[in-house]
Amino acid sequence: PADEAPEPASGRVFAPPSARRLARELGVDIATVDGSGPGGRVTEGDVRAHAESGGAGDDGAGDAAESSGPKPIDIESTRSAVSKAGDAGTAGVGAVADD
Amino acid sequence: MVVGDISTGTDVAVIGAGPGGYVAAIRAAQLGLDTTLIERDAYGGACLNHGCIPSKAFIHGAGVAHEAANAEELGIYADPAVDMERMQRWKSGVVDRLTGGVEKLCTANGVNLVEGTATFADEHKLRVAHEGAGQGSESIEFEHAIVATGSRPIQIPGFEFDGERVLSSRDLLQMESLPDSLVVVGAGYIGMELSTMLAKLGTDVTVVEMLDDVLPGYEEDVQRIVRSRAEELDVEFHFGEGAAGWEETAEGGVAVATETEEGEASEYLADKVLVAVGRSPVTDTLELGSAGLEPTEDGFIETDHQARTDVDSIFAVGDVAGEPMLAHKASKEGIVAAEAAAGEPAALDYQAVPAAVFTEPEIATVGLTEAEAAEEGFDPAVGQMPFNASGRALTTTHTEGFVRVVADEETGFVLGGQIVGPDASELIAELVLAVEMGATLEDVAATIHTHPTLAEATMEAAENAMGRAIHTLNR
Amino acid sequence: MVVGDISTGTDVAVIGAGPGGYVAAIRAAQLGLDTTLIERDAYGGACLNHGCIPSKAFIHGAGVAHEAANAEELGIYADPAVDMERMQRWKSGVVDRLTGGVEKLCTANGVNLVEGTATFADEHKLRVAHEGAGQGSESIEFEHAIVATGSRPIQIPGFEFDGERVLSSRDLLQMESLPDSLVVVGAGYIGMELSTMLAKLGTDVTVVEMLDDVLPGYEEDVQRIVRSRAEELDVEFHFGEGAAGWEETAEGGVAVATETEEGEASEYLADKVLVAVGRSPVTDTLELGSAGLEPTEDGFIETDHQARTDVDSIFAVGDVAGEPMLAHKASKEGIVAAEAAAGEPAALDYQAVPAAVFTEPEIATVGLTEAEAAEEGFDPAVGQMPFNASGRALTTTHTEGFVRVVADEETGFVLGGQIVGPDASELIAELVLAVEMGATLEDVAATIHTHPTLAEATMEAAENAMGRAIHTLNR
Ligand SMILES: Cc1cc2nc3c(=O)[nH]c(=O)nc-3n(C[C@H](O)[C@H](O)[C@H](O)COP(=O)(O)OP(=O)(O)OC[C@H]3O[C@@H](n4cnc5c(N)ncnc54)[C@H](O)[C@@H]3O)c2cc1C
Ligand SMILES: Cc1cc2nc3c(=O)[nH]c(=O)nc-3n(C[C@H](O)[C@H](O)[C@H](O)COP(=O)(O)OP(=O)(O)OC[C@H]3O[C@@H](n4cnc5c(N)ncnc54)[C@H](O)[C@@H]3O)c2cc1C
Repeated sequence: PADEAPEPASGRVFAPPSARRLARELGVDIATVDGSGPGGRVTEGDVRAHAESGGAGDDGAGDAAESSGPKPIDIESTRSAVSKAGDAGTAGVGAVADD
Repeated sequence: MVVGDISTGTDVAVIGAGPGGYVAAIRAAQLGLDTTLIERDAYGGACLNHGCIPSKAFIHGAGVAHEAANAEELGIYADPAVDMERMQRWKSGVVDRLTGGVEKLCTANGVNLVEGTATFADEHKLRVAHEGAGQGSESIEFEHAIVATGSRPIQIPGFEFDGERVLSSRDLLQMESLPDSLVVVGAGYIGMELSTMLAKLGTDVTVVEMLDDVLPGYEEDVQRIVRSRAEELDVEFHFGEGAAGWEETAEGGVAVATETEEGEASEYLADKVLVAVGRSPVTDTLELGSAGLEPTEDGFIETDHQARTDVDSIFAVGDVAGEPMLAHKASKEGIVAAEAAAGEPAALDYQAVPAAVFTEPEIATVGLTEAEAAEEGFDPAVGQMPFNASGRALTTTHTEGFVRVVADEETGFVLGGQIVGPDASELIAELVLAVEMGATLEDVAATIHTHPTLAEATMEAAENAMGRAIHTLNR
Repeated sequence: MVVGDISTGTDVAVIGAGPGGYVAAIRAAQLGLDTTLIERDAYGGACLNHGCIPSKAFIHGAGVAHEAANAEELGIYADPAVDMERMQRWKSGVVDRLTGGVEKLCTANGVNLVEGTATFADEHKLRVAHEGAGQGSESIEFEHAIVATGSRPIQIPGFEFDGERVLSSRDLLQMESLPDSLVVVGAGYIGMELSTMLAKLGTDVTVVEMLDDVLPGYEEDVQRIVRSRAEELDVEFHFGEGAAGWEETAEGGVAVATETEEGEASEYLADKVLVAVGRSPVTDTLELGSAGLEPTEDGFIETDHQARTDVDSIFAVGDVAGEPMLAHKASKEGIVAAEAAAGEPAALDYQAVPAAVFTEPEIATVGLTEAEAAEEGFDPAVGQMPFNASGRALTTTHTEGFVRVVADEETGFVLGGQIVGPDASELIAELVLAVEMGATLEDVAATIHTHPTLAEATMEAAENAMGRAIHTLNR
């Protein structure tokens, strides 16, 4: 893409984790997004704008779409079979926080 | 718990309860997946039981004793006595508390816990063998499996671990008394952390390393600071020598034979020898082949940007999935694998994995060094602030080291940082966030840093890279 | 240096060489301005000579001795002896090194140094009186002046500082021996830092505070942790009592009389009394009126977003320019004033000024609390991680406290954070950067944090705010 923003030498995309996550959620290849931040940093807004302008699904999006979610399985869930003695309940914060 | 030859099913089966596996299991359960975590030994894996936590506990203890014993300059006179058996008991208490916590957190999140050794039957089925007589085995069918079987210490020929004379890091961290003297084979991060710790407690430490400096892979000025400090603690180094074998001495100690590449032989005497030459991934417990998987030449399981293996239903995370073999990398992969298994668009798209070495002083690094930045085509802008110009460092007497920030000259983006000095492991957090956020030097420099703190050095280093530091001279 | 009744000219005259003034002077000189820094006492101001640095040096020293003396749990047995005179000498060495460094940095950057007391003649002219016989005075004409005259301890009626029985923080930090017992008037951050430090060194400390808890302005759970810990160190608190007067006892100590609002009287005996009830800005050295300026009712000089006063040619920075009276706020204002004087578009446009209190445990805060966020119209998402669930904290035995992150529910933006616990002053740096960068909870949570570190608690707190923490239970 012919973006005016300086292309980082390594082709690396500079964007905060939240923008990267949003790109994945929207199926946008973040490498194709024009960054409006300093130095061409890609913001969440840039990702959203790119998606709205029809830029979704360039690539990379496929991974997310294809990745198999939990499918029903036909054998009985282990949940019932496995003892849950001492389960949950013990609130209080955290691993070792109950004292 | 289910015993006998029963078959059950689960959405996600996680194999191994180290920081890769237990984190994956908790996240998977949080995402509503029926999750089963199988561990054959101890919750928390190598990290909580034989690695990160016990080593840092002893390093802290050794630090307290050593600091007090060396504070005459401050007008503090102390001659601490150390009861190793008691320190060991304290360490075990810490470990028990954390591993107990892991178990509780798993249960509280609804993870099914199964004790035993898991092996693959096929791409959707595990067999779990329970130890002990009459415990039998069970089969678990899974939609997804996450392999998190970790790593174990590498043994070198002639140095089989016996827990008596030839110790692994695991053996050493279980010592009930201090050895008077120790030969350490390997000056990597585990060897250096343990050597420094023992030297502070009074053990005579001799380090033998095949390469020509400590901590291979770190920059020279970083290596130098840690090596010099260890030497000041009377650690003796022999570089360019490989451990060739050992013999028991008449006194019941060890005589460790070494050899240079040119064949020059030397011998070092000590009570015991610690072999810390690296760790190798654990795949031999798994019968990977039954699932259609095969480790790489290096023994790792290959994975993609979602920590997924070549077999769609199986993920691999942590030490078994490749370098860097670090607990926080394992946990990150565990989270991504769990989210991917739940159908979320997760990815290992972080910019950098930080690493810390708990020597004296500590080292912590993230992202690119100056040389790496140049290699990747950046024009590196580098700034540095030595701790001996830091007010906070001076008030603690710990003034060795520096903060270095590496950025891209054109855009100002922070690409990485190297910190050697007090609390480096904590200070790196700010730079990791900077790297992840795509922060610029200006962002770091303009952020107000509390006075007096060591963290100010990070701001100064950024300013220095921009030619406008206040507390150091700019070139 | 120019002495006698000579008149010279300079682009920027900076009055006062504390962290506000010396930083302003260095930056102004870096920007090519002819810069003159006038100081009547000591380079480094209150911070380096009588404040931040000496207090933190003693706090560190006290910490080393106390930690070693209380490490039986770790198997460390020590009974440190403390030589206060020697600790004092060490502290002075640290201070000298830093103040010498400030002087050198000024000179190296080309700042003209003038010793003396500056007063305004008019909006473009200062008179500098040199102390000592035959030193005369000089006039300095300036394009811009930056006032950085700082603050001094507040005296309360009946408690004039005499350096013998009635001490200011400055007096206390010059002690050559430890008082056996001390009454501390005021439980603000200076009073609490010094009380904790002295209690660790073995002084019997009694704190008298008019309000009903320590550290007014901090949240209740933060106050509680620090108060309880001080009580464990045997600090005795009397809240709701004001210091009414004192008398010398027969033994040469003090009897401090207090009164509640209801008129109930009490008396506390000790060797000495420290009055730490706040600091007031120093403007009376300046003849501000000659420049057409007047302090506010609170005694501060009012400034705008560039630290500029009502008189265009004059800036004011640091303690004299208003709350928070903190060194790093002073330095930030100094930099902005210098850049503005050089015609740069600088502004005090930071989001937040962090603050740290070096008690046990430490406190550090930045940005908004939950209540403040709600007041400002945000819907606060709050997450917390207690240090007693942190592996790193457990390996150091310091498990009191927590990291709390406050964010906006809708956008996820991190608005602030409160940390109570070990190394809080360092840990806050990451959250300050997060607040400045407009980072979201997701950004902090997704950033890999080194294991095992205290900084992981910040990540956990962010995850907790998002309902997906691993090591704490999510509500
Ligand atoms: C001395 C030392 C110090 C260290 N210090 C640090 C440090 O400071 N910071 C850091 O980040 N890292 C540190 N590490 C490295 C860290 O311990 C590892 O990176 C981390 O433990 C890897 O986690 P993991 O989940 O991949 O594997 P592991 O923690 O190794 O856990 C794997 C688990 O799988 C179980 N298992 C294996 N096979 C099977 C099977 N077939 N069925 C059931 N269970 C099985 C094992 O019993 C084990 O509990 C240190 C290591 C050592 C040895
Ligand atoms: C015990 C104690 C502990 C503290 N701890 C901390 C801490 O941990 N962190 C923190 O951020 N802050 C701390 N502070 C506060 C900190 O010291 C001040 O916020 C800081 O020093 C303010 O800097 P400044 O430049 O505004 O003024 P100052 O540092 O007060 O400097 C003002 C200078 O101006 C000089 N001066 C005054 N009038 C004239 C004149 N007419 N002509 C010439 N020179 C003049 C004075 O001699 C002085 O050197 C502490 C303070 C105290 C007392």
